[in-house]
Amino acid sequence: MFGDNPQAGTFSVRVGPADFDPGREVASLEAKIAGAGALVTFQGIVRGDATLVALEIEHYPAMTDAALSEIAAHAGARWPLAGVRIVHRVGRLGAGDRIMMVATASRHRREAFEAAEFLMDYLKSRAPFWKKEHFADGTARWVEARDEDEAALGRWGADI
Amino acid sequence: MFGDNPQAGTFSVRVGPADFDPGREVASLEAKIAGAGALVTFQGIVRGDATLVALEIEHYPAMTDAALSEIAAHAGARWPLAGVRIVHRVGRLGAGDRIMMVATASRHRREAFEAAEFLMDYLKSRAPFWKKEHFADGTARWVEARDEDEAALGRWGADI
Amino acid sequence: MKLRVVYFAWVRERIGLPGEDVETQAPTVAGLVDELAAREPRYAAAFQDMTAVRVAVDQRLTVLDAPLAGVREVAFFPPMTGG
Amino acid sequence: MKLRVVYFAWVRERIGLPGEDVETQAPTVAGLVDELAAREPRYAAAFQDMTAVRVAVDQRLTVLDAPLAGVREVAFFPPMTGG
Repeated sequence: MFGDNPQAGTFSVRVGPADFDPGREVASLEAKIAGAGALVTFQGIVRGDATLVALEIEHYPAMTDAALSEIAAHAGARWPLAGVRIVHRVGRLGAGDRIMMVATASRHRREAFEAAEFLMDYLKSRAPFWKKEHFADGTARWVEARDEDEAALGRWGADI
Repeated sequence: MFGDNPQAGTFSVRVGPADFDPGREVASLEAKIAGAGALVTFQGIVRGDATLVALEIEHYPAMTDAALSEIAAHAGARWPLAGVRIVHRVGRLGAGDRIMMVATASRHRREAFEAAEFLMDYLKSRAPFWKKEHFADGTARWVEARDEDEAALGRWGADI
Repeated sequence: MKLRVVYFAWVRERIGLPGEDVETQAPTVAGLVDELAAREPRYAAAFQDMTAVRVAVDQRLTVLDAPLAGVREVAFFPPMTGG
Repeated sequence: MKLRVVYFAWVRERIGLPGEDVETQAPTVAGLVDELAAREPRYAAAFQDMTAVRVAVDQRLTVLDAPLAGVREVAFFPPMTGG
């Protein structure tokens, strides 16, 4: 379902509880993408909400890295990318905390933008993460997948 | 041609010869966008090329800030953005140097991605910057506007 | 054959454990689901609406008719909500 | 009336200066271009293909028929190449 990544660029995936430094991630990618003129990042942040006390992220450790690497490789097979980086946190986060980021580097901006959106669309619906919201009144609720997230995959025209 | 920005978010524009730190720009925006869950950045970098010794960027100082602010305000009128940042360098740059960045913050990822692409499309063709390439053999050439950059504006459906 | 079966998110919470070894002769994932659902109400509750449950076999997303021959691990979980 | 006229990129290079004060009675930007192009070959060279030249009046992009009444600064430059 995913092709091998034919790129010589740098592709990396990291999953864990620790916070990350978006600036350091970008600087490290910049250093490895000579020739690329465009670098796009997306960063997901826990939305501030008076009633939310924590966002808990569960994952499937045996599967997560492979699923993310496969999504990155698929993007690399589709666009001429000099680099891809995916960082995703797991565990208990608070409002305003960073959740994850993706970065894509390419020669032209359109490719870098499209690849970043592709990564996000697949990561939302095809990587084994689940979010649970904990509220101030002691209740908790598993975040439900949104129909529009599943629908977003449709525009990439692949059934994976 | 552009509407006022109806957002309470933080919009800022900066133009000058100094390099910038993408991580610091993102951190500064993160600190001001409580409620936003999505942050997209685009960074333009001088493409590495064995024959290119410098990229010179000229601008129209009396117009640049106003043009960029107007483009940012237009994005803010079109998408519910918690923040927009535009940084653009001028002067003489070398291969691998940062040229510019835009950052957009919004509640949902699609809005942040679209707004960042919109900013880039307008910035390419409607902000008063001109690039000149200087080559190792002593020749120099003004970068020509690409038809596809002008065409890219069409997808936003506005004639500005 | 003996399989490792693992559960995540509300599937895990409803069944009340993160995973278990299961002895089964079911030819497909769907057959395994039927066997599990028949065990106890907590399994039946987890598997009552299979349109809300996703399946991975040996860490790859797959469908309910996927065969179990040669499989080592089956995972059940709700639609994913990463990013 | 007296206007400030400024030039950028190859328009500036062809004309050989970044800007100048111009006394004109031209009613529109197009009229001003005709007056300038008639001055000397370097102006004619800069304005020979107006499809390759963009115009701003008082720091706003506009078109060649834009009127000059009340205007303080007119800028001529090639299509922009920022980003």
